Amino acid sequence: MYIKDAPVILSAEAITKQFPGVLANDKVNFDLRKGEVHTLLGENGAGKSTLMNVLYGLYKPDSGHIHIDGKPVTFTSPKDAIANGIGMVHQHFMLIPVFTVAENIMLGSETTRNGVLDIRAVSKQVRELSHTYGLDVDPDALVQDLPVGIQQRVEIVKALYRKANILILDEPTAVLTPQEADDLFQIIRRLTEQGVSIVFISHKLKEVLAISDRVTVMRTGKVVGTTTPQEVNEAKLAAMMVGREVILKVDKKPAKPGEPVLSVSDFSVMDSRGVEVVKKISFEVRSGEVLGIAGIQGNGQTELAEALTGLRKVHGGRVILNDKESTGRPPRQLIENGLGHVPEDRQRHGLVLPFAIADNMMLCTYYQEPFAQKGVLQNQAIDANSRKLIEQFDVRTPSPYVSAGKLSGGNQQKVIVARELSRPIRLLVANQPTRGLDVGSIEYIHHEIIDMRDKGIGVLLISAELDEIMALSDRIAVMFRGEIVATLPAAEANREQLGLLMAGATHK
Amino acid sequence: TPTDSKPDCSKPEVFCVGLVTDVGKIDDKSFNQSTWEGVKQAEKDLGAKVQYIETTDSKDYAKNIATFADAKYDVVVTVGFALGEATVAAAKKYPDVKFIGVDQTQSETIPNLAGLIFPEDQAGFLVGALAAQMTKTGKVGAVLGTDAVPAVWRFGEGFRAGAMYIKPDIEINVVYHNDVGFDKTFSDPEWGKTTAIAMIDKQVDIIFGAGGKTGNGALLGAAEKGVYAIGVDTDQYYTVPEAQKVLLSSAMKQLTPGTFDLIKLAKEGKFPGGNFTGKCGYAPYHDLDSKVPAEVKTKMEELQKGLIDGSLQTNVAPVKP
Amino acid sequence: MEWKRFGFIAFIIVALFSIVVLIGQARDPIPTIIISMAATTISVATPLTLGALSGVFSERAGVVNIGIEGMMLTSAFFGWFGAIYFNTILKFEAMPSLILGVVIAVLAGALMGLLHAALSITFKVDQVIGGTVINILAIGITGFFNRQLFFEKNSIFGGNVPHAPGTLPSVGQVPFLANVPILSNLQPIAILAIVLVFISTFVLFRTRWGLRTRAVGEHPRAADTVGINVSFMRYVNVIISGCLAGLAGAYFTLESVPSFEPLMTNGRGFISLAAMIFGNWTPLGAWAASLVFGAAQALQINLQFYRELIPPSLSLLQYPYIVGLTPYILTMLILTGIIGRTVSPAADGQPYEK
Amino acid sequence: MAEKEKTSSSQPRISGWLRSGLNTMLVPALAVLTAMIVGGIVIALAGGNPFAAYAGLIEGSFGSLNAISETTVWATPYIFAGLAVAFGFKGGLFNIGAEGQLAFGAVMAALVGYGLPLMGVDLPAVVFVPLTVVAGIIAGGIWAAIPGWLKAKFGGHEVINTIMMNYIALNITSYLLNGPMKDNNPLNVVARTPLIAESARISTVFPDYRFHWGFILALLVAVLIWFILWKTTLGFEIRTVGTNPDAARYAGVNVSNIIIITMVISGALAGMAGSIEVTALNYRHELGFAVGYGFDAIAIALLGKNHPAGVVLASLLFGAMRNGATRMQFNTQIPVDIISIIQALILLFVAADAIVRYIYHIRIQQDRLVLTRGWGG
Ligand SMILES: Nc1ncnc2c1ncn2[C@@H]1O[C@H](COP(=O)(O)OP(=O)(O)OP(=O)(O)O)[C@@H](O)[C@H]1O
Ligand SMILES: Nc1ncnc2c1ncn2[C@@H]1O[C@H](COP(=O)(O)OP(=O)(O)OP(=O)(O)O)[C@@H](O)[C@H]1O
Ligand SMILES: [Mg+2]
Ligand SMILES: [Mg+2]
Repeated sequence: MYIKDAPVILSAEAITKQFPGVLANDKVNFDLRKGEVHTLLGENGAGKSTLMNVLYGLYKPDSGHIHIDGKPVTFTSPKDAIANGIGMVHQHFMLIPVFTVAENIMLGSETTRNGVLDIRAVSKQVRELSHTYGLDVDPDALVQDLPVGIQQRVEIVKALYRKANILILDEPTAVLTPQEADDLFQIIRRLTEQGVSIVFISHKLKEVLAISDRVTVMRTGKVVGTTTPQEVNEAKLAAMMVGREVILKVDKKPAKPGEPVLSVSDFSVMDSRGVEVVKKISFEVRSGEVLGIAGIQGNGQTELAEALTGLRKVHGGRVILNDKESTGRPPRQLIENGLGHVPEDRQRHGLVLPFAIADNMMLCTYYQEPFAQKGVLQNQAIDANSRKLIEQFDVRTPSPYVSAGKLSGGNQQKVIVARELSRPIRLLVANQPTRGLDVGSIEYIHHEIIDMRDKGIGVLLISAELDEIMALSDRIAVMFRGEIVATLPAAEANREQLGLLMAGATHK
Repeated sequence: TPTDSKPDCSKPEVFCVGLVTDVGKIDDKSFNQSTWEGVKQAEKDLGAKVQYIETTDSKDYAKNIATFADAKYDVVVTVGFALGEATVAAAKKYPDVKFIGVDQTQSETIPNLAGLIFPEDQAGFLVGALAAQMTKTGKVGAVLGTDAVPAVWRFGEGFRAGAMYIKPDIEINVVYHNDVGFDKTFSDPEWGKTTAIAMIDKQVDIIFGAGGKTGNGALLGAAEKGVYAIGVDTDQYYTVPEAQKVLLSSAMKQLTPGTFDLIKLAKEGKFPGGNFTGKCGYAPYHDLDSKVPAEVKTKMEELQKGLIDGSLQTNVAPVKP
Repeated sequence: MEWKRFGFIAFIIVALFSIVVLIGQARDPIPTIIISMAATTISVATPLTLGALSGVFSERAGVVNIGIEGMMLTSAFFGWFGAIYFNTILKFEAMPSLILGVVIAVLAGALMGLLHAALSITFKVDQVIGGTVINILAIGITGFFNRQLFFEKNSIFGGNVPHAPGTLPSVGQVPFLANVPILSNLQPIAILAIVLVFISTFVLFRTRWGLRTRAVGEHPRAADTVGINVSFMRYVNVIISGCLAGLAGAYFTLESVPSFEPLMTNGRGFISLAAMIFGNWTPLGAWAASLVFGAAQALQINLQFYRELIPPSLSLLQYPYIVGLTPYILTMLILTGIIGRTVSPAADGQPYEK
Repeated sequence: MAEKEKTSSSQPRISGWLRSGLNTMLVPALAVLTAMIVGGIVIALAGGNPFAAYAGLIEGSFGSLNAISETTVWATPYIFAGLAVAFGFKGGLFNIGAEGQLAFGAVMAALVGYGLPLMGVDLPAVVFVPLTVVAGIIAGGIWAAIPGWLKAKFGGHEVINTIMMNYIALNITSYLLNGPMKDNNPLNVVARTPLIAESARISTVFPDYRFHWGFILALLVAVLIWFILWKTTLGFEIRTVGTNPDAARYAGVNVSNIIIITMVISGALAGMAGSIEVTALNYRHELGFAVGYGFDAIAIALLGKNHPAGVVLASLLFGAMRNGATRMQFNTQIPVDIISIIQALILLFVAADAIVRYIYHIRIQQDRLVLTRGWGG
């Protein structure tokens, strides 16, 4: 390929970045050639985003150098990076919802006429860019009204508007439907044809192999190596990432489903803006089985989980939990009916970070015996409970009186799981239970979930990770645009088929 | 004033005068300050050692008075009707100390306590009569502090009575500033001015402003609109120079001389117990002297004489009923 | 623009005026009543408008400013002090002294703004606490210096209360405007306040500065990633906020009445914040809301004139204490969102951490 | 690992508790010191003698038994009002309305205290005193419940609403004390209520000092508040809502109810400040009393780190400063406003503790106080 000989336009040498307690980048070397797609791969926390933030001027590296076109540069703010032709699309979009597309695009590089913002000139330029690169966006639309796929285009146009010839895309496909992802790849190809160089970050090995010219793998802050798709396959890449053979297969016996513990019929939920995002869905979870809900983020899963657990208003339909009418009941009543809930956002819902672990371990049952008697907290029982759970669930902490905020993400998640599973529950709603966790913690939590299932608890598993869904579920329901488009036994499901369903292809 | 040489007030040759305010401040450019100036005059003319304490909370009344009495001050001046009860109690507790209670009417006579009081209704009556004679539109107005303060009430209702005495069908706008916290009613010049201007917009052509800074604000409003103004307490020709060109007169209540006179009597050993009535009256016309017709001047003198000798009554209740 | 909100505001103002007209017409001609009410409304609204604009700039940039009250008070004092100092010590003419006084008031406001900015941006103090610090500090500082400078014998003024150089003259002094009813009463800061409403609208919604200001108030991280210096934007806007509060302070001592009183701002800073929220963080809305509060005060003053004319069925209106509750109750109703929801800038009140 | 931890857990906990207590108090103590130094500089700049001023302050607040007694008299309402604000903070609510709640509580306590005998109700002190105090508690609670309800129901921000409630309380109090509730003794000209019945009064502890049982009660209430906050499920709920309302909802706590309950208890404490002033000290309510307690209470709560013990200490400090101000002014004629400046500086240095940490090179990091979450709505 011609790329091999293309000139290096960006190179980072021996970049080191230390965070309190974490060496996020350890003498990292990275280079980018003109017109190539160079993928950065690595586990969570490997240091990819940190490296990109350094290249974009958001973080100042502790040591190391950056060269653009062979000339050394120092970035003190993104402004410098932008001036050097670098654009970045962040994993969480950096768009202002109440601004229009044009306003978002010009922000920071405004065009003015006699001191007045020249929206018309910007709109014109946006249309031209859209035309050149096939990025269709309406400059006058409000960003908050746009779907994520289009928002991402706005981000790309934003970078191109600043004349970026180096584009960093941090996990751009995580929030996209497969169709939107395909569109993105089209765009990436067109961009590289025009001479734009791209740094691409993704956890999805298949697309990495499809789109990349080169792949650099990072592990715990260091570069493990650089390769090309021609030299490797998925398994090899995974091994490079983790440093060992990866077996993400979960060992489990066949399920022995019993009576339904949760039945949901014609269930509808609105999102915060009043749009119906769960549309009259019906399903059942039986004791002793795991029902997995697969789907691309933003198809109503979050709202479904919140409504089922009493955190969001139910718009219509009916819920029976453990044989009791539970539609729209407050969390307290659902908890008492036997609901366990591992929430999607552990720091927002699951924990009170400044509180001690011991307190967090009884967060839902603080008012019940033995933790309280006649409204007075019983410290001994609280202490004993936390010590028991810390040991049982292997929470790594020096003491039960350390505040939960001081724990690592994995251990925080263990605190929640321990708390929820230690109660007499009949149904566990687990929403993204392993998001952001390391492999060891994932293995542990998967094991616990299967264990609960085998003890006769019904599990509703919601996850954006197809692998997790396939590994744990006994049945899989696919959600698309607020509806369950298919429910199939896990044994019959395969990735391709699920992927198609998640993207909106109708079943059979 | 530095404290280096603290006077020993217990010595007979050292004459000490202390002043305690109610919630007000010594620099209020009005009530408290006028009294304090009387004390300062005693410092100058009588060689008194003077000192003040500003009360920040009513629970300190007794303590603050006692601070002076315990230090063997010869005279303690307590300013404001709110200190009345605490002053009576202190007078009984410290018979050797002379107390002057400004604006405090005494119901019983305690030999070492003199209540310095003023017939504000008479002053108000006089300027009310003046206003009624000078108005061209037949509309006069008074912008006042809160009617919860008896002195203000007497000024305001005296004004009303005086105007009615001259012209029974006259339109009188009397507005008390009641709508804010008590401590604000005398220090809201902006409200005073706004209210005065609102009156003037309705053809009121003489404004009586009575109530500390609030009243001063009214005088300024009148000055701005070019209508006649009447001040209060002192001759405001000197305290609100911006209003000189429109200031017709002031309803005077002579706090500084009243306070000084009582201190002087105490020094001379002629201290009167009970109520001591200070002087009230109306101030000269100053710049507007030529605008006041001779018959009006005559009438004013006549009225003042009548009020002093008792042949003329204002019929104003001493406090708001 | 939000026509519903403006319609509602217009309705309240008309309603408040109507009450007075209905009661007062027995004595005064209707145009007289309306002109008088309008004049009161505008003059009461002036410091509120400026205070609300002050809030708009700070909060559009993401910094809650409940210190406006204290900023106003501080500026009212130092502006007044400045004017007297130039006039009596440096022997400037009255007019230049007053203008310099306004400048000093604005500078004092800017300094208070700087303090608030430092507390909330650099030290990341909870912004409401920071504002409270400013409010309490202002009471202490103004009370203390008022005493030291204007009362104590050893001060520069020698303990004699110096005469203030008067107030800023009204437009009525300009010959051909003298007879225009409401206009002739207007003074420079009142006019400036209205002009600033339009300038602020222009700056916030039409210029680069405004776009960036709103960006750091909505999503500071996004602004950061396009190279905007979030701290700088916030600092400058909070200082602008201080300047506007300073101008409001100047209104009290240099335009309204030539004197300073402890606590003379008397809660107007807080009412300004309510006006800002009522006006949905826009300058025009804040102005309209300030006029509502001005009309409420005009109602209260006028009802006292017409106390005898109030029909027995409305006897509650005879109590100034009760009528005086109008602005406060209105504010609380507004905050419930009864009058249409207001949306604060998304990052308002949150320190930005990289 | 668990084994090792168990053996060493009990002992280090006590010294750890002590050390954390000292650490907690370190910054506030240095903040007070710094504020005093800056205040002293201001005094000196204004031509006064800071040493004489502070000597007067100390003499006036602790120089004699009577001075100490007066300091407790001053500290009593501060403890209640400080607890009120601290309690709100614990529940994530900023109650600037203690001033209005206090005034309203005082008015209602006075009404019960003088009104019942007028209606012919004759109660023994054991019943009447608690009844009068409780009247103030209820009044303060109701006054705070309104902004609490507006917050829980509509998201109306409690800062603005409690300020508005202050003004409303002031207007209503002015109306009542000048009108229906005015002491109509012909000699009275002051806007105040009649005296409350003898049997509604809380007595002093020693005959010749104003040191009264209300102070002891304040200490007991501080202990009670500590118990509620840290030892009961209600306290757990309040702290959870105050720290992370989303997690509280997840845990099954009724967040709206807790917001209202927190405000009611906070207001009740402020109301109690008012009713104790009426029953134990003034025996009536008078207009113009209790100006500025609300703001002082905020400073006290923050200085006391929102902990009841800290609030008691901070109240004694503030009470001493206010009480000693008379002697300071008597000795030096320095304006009492300097006390307000020092208090504001204390608040400044406590809130912006980074300044103090910087000045004194303190490294121990403490969790930042985050109280406000925008304007809601
Ligand atoms: N601002 C920060 N402060 C402290 N630690 C940080 C900060 N940002 C990142 N880290 C830590 O640095 C390490 C690298 O994080 P980074 O975000 O670069 O990982 P990543 O490779 O992008 O992971 P992911 O796949 O989850 O996006 C992690 O351990 C993370 O916890
Ligand atoms: N100040 C911090 N202290 C400790 N951990 C942090 C801090 N900031 C971020 N982290 C952790 O670092 C990890 C990565 O943070 P980062 O902000 O880079 O997010 P990200 O998911 O990688 O986003 P992006 O990929 O868009 O940059 C997260 O797990 C986060 O919890
Ligand atoms: Mg990342
Ligand atoms: Mg990440």
